[in-house]
Amino acid sequence: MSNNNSTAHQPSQGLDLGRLLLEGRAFFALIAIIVIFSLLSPVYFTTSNLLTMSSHVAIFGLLSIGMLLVILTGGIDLSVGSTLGLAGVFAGFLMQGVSFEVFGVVVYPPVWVVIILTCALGAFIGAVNGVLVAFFKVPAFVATLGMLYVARGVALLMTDGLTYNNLGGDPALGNTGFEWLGFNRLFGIPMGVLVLAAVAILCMLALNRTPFGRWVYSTGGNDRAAELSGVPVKRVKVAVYVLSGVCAALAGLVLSSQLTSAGPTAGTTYELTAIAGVVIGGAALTGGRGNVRGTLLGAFVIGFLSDGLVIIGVSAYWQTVFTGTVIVLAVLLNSIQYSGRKTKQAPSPSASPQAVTNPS
Amino acid sequence: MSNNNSTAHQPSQGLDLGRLLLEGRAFFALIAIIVIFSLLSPVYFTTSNLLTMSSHVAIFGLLSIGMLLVILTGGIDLSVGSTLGLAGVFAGFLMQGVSFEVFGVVVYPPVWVVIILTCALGAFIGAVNGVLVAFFKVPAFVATLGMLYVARGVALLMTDGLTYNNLGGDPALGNTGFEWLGFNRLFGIPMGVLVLAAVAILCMLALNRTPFGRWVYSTGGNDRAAELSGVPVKRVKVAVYVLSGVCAALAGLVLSSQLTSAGPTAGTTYELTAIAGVVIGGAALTGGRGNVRGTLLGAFVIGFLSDGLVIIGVSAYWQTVFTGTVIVLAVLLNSIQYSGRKTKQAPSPSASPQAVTNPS
Amino acid sequence: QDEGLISIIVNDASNPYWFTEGEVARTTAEELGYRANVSSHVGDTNTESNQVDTAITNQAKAIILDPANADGSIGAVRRAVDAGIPVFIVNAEINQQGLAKAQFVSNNAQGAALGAQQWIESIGDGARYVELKGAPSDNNAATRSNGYETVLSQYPDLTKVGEDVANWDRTQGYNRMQNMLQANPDIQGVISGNDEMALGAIAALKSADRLDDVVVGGFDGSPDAVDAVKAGDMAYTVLQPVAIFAEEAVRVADRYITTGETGLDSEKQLFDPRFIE
Amino acid sequence: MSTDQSQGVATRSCTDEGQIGEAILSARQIAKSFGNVHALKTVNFDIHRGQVTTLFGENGAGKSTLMKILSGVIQPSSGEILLEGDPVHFASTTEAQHRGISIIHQELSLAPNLNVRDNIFMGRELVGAMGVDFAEEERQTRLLMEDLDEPIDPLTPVEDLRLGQQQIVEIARALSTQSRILIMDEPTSALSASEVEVLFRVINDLKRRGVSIVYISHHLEEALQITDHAVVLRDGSMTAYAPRQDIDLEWIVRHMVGEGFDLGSPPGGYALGEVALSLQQVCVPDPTIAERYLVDHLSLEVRAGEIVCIYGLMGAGRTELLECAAGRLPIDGGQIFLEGQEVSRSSIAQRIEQGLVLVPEDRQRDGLVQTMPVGQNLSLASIGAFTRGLFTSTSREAQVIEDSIRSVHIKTDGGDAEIGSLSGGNQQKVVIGKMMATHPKVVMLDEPSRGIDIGAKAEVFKLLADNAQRHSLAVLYSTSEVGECLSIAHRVLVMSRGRLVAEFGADVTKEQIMAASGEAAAA
Ligand SMILES: Nc1ncnc2c1ncn2[C@@H]1O[C@H](COP(=O)(O)OP(=O)(O)OP(=O)(O)O)[C@@H](O)[C@H]1O
Ligand SMILES: Nc1ncnc2c1ncn2[C@@H]1O[C@H](COP(=O)(O)OP(=O)(O)OP(=O)(O)O)[C@@H](O)[C@H]1O
Ligand SMILES: [Mg+2]
Ligand SMILES: [Mg+2]
Repeated sequence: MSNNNSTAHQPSQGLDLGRLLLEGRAFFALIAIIVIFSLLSPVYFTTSNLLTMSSHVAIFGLLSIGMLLVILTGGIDLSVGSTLGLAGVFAGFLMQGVSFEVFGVVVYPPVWVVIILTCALGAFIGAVNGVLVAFFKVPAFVATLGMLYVARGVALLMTDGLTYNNLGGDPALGNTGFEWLGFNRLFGIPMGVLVLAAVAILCMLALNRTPFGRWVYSTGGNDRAAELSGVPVKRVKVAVYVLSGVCAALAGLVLSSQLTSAGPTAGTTYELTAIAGVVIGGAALTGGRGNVRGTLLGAFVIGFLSDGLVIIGVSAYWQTVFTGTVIVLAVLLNSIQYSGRKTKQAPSPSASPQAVTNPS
Repeated sequence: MSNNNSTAHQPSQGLDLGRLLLEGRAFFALIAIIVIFSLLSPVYFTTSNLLTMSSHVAIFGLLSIGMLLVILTGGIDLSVGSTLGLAGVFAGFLMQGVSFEVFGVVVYPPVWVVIILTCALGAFIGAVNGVLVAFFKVPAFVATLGMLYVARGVALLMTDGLTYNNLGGDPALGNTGFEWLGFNRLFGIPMGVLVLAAVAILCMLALNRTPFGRWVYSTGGNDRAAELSGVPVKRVKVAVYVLSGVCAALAGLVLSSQLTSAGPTAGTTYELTAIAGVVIGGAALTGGRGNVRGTLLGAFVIGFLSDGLVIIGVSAYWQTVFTGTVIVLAVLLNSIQYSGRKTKQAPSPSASPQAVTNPS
Repeated sequence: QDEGLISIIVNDASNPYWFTEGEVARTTAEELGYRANVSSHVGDTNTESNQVDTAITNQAKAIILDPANADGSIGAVRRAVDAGIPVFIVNAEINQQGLAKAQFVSNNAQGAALGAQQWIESIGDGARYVELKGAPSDNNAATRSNGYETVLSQYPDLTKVGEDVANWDRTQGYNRMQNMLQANPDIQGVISGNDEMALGAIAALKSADRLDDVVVGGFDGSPDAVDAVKAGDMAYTVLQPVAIFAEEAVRVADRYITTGETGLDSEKQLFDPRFIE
Repeated sequence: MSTDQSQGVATRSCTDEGQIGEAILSARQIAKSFGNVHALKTVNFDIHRGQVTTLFGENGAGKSTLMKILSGVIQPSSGEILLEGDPVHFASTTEAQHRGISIIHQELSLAPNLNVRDNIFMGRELVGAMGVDFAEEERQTRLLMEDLDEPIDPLTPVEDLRLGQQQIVEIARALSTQSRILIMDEPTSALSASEVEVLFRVINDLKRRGVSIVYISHHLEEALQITDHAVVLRDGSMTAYAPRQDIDLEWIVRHMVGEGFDLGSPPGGYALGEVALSLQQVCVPDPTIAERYLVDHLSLEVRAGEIVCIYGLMGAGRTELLECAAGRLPIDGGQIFLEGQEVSRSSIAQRIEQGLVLVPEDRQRDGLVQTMPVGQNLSLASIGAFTRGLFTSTSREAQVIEDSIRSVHIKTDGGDAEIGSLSGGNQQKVVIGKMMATHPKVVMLDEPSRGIDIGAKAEVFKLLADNAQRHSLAVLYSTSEVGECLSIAHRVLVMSRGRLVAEFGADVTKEQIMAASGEAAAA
């Protein structure tokens, strides 16, 4: 609950260093990582490397931000990894041209159409999750766990397990420019990073400056109270899963554009990394606490760590060990740091569960 | 939350058909699966096949039961898959003989020692999880997620990624009989299944007949209340993670004994399957609801389904899709079936977790 | 006519190489009048052993198995053999003779050696390079890496400045390559344990547009790689005669089922890889 | 009796009690602070052997904190506890229990997933040869339930019980520990008058058996019935002590709030407006029992500027009625009109939009968002008011918050304060303020006074009366305390088993109401 303060002051949020420090752990963890690796390797702290690492982070960052929205409402979305994979494959499928037997024609949608359709697919997957959770009261963990398998299976079925290559498109068909997302740079900044930045800023605005944001936080904090205050709780829940789906689809697009190929197994187990990012970023899995800045920090911590380990040539095995340790430490650090509040927060658990289960 | 009734009446539990039906879904799902596949394939419903499938279920069953204990207290254990792998490798390591440079001797512990030491390792891993969760207030999801990576990494480091084979041991060294667990049969029943049965019965007794069982359920139901009424909540939490770790270690032993080899990547993503089993079995991820019988049913549903799909030769991809769908349907079925109580249960997802994963 | 079932178990059908393996085996089996049933264990020995069990349950006439692990798969094979089902190993070997009726393995070591030589021809005998390795749990990863090593170590001016595990996977190949490019911008070559990782590396080099001055070598000869070689992105790839030995395995299995004889001189049949450049 | 004299009384209690030695458990110079909140400032407090010591005080006075310290839930920052003269230290509730001290917590502490029996023996399982001795536990549970004559089956899951019944279980658990000292922190907040009668009978039995009891309640008259010694706490320090004979209601109130008070009277001097809220033949079915209505073809009307009170026993169906009117529960039959427009089918949000709001019964569960600060809680229902286009305006929101904090007199250090740092009364005001901020035409309050002190109660009622008078707001509130019916209500409706059984004007007497509600019979 590091974000007590930051969430509490949502509206008055900004690049306020004081509060940034309050967010604590994620921030310090990142600094520590950058310093350590810069000492260990001269190339680590170079613009080009920072940019490369950022473009790796972009993928997880997008997933994490979507995940944050879901977690803020007290849910969880295990299907983002599979959605990423399916989205990539779907895009690849469209780039190869869609043939309508009936008319015997093959349609090659232009890239922007592909992008829109893919995001729509992500939204659809999210909507299914959301409806299961909000209307059929299926626990989020289960609903999205099921979707994790289904989406992955569908992706495999679509390509029969194979990978779509050369998504470059063909000038003759007017569907070129797909690799744009992955290769282009604006002011030397990779597109993926820009996409992440854009999404992050939009979410920040949405969470801090719009009624929707307030609805999300209140739904996560106490959905019954929110409902009685006129918050459309069910629709909010569906919305966050939809957004998470769209973010995953975007990540899928960026990734397959970077690889100029789309494989059905892409993104396996990314959901765990995404969740780790959100949690390191100080969000509470119980909902209602957390913010975009923290989540971004979390995503960068993980990304910069794993890339750093590769750069200084640590064995793949040690990489796994370190990642795990850092995840725990980052969160541990916080819970110690704030253990002073224990007493004060002790009552709340007792209050809520008891409260909610009182009938009448 | 189907188990409202059954958990509420834990003690008076028994082979009471009425309540068995109340458990509903998992039970019916299993029947449905058996019937359907028996119709599709003549070999499906044969003793030999049922036994084979059961011995496959044994692995997941063991993980699921450990997971159930953790979930009953409102936690979750993502590290069981990695623990399974590490346990197997550790056993393999011991079977290869431990050499003490200092004395220049190589010790070949007998099998029973190996088994005990391996279980101890599992217990240790669980203890670390438990302490992080209970004393340092690290959210269970995060603590065990970290452990997932660490344990896997250690396993890979121990074997340098390679696999220990011919764990058969050597009569000369008096450490034979390891494959016993995997190959032997008692009254024609595979050892793995018997181990599962034993563990299941022990857990059933522990949960329904001992104070410890009461403590587990009350901790999951409202840990603050439990603490105030003198339940040693923290120790209970540590205990369940330890038990989960031991179950995972046992699973690892059975598995590596079945394969007469131990690979460091064994058990990857098994945690999800284990959780799915528990959830299908009617346990609530918010804690306090669920029982061993349901969990076993859940494990069998998943195992019999996936084996059945292989037997009738459904493509691996469709298998994934089906698994996902069944998970959701099984739970959906329930939440519809009980939607009468919606009003009363709606809040619990949102609030109860607070009681359990509340950091700080 | 129904000659019975042949169970085909491959590693990972979502990898073009193993996909071809499975498909060829199935088509061959079907044209020989068998029912075929392809499943993939994705390198997990437990999944593999479950699939062997199901094959036993299905009273398969034979099992065509691409083992998940040279050691880890022995238990499963033994179980099948005990159940009286002939097992025919393809692609990778198992470290135990006399269990399987025959092992049709592509000669990974030799393939690696060939690859390494080809790689040197295209890059010259003095260069700084990095290596991408496959999943450690799969002993082909080690075999190939050693194969490279034996050849390349003979050229003192070749310096390996980095190596990393990318688990046969394209995305990881991409990320790892980008990182290693950062660590050593001046490399002239990449030698990869399989095509997927190589293709990932190529994507990374493209985005850093270094592809022109870096030589990338693959392994497996998967269709994607062949295209890449044609396009000039990849220097070469070592074609594993997967189609050939997959078919051969099924035909031998058929012979064994009908005549009770494999008609082979030795259990292990090595298939020599060739290039595509 | 004047304040300074009673202060004199107070001082005597601090000094002499110890020497007289009839105190079984006494707190000496106890202080407790949570961070910068000084909940208790050097309090001396004695529990008299075999008698009932009643603790009065406003919300946030520190009553629960003191009790938690005496029962080992929390440890004091300073000061000592004497058990029969010798100092003791309780590290946990279990230790306190071993020394014969047990407590009924203010906020229910039951495990909803377990049945009554398991809750009562939670942490104290009776272990026999075959593990836990369920038969014995069940037998004892039945006995307890008979004592409290509450026909609850020991095997029913607690979550299926009404709030009131849950509180009974809580009480039963405390009784089952056979303690010498029993602390009851607002045990009756959800009990019906008849259930309270039973509890008092039990308390008297306990006294006879020499058990010493501490009793805390905001129902002053009720408390006076059983108290032997009265102690008044006021923001963290003891302001007065006196034995039963020389205290009365007025005395207590004076020491609690410092000045006299009254719950107000029906605002007058203006003409009631049109019918604002009108319910026609409203029905709500029972979720559990088919063919049974919690609200049974009920019709009522409230006019603009009118204040109507619904009195009823626990379980009369008031909550269901109000929640149905607010749109939380689906309406099963009948219609709801707001200023002539039918709203029966519109969503909660739409009803709020049109000016029909509900202040729920259980503020923890339905009123407050614990993760949000006071300010955001206050503005939650009126986000639209400070949204321009897509975005919310921080300054406008600050204004809205500012206004409601002032208009409902919330004691807080600004909108950024944590909700948890407010005392019960102020939390309730936050919930009310949130709804008032939407400028409603009709406000419904379900037990607005539950668990808040008499001062806060008075303020709340005054607030309602003013709004009715000035903004001709229509007010409909439910209560379980007869006293509150006789305060600001123009009309009193009595509800029982989902129906309206009687209607009175402002001139009604307690007796009439009790008689109508069938409570007199029960009592
Ligand atoms: N969880 C429940 N299960 C079964 N019946 C219930 C439940 N909750 C309430 N009831 C029944 O519904 C009716 C209304 O209960 P409720 O407590 O809401 O009435 P009420 O008038 O609001 O009482 P109060 O507001 O004082 O708690 C009663 O008959 C009660 O027995
Ligand atoms: N855990 C806590 N953390 C911080 N402040 C607390 C905590 N518990 C109580 N307080 C504060 O201590 C003061 C006394 O609280 P307490 O609950 O004892 O009051 P009370 O007399 O019981 O009020 P009520 O009549 O509403 O129960 C209040 O200001 C409250 O906000
Ligand atoms: Mg209190
Ligand atoms: Mg009510």
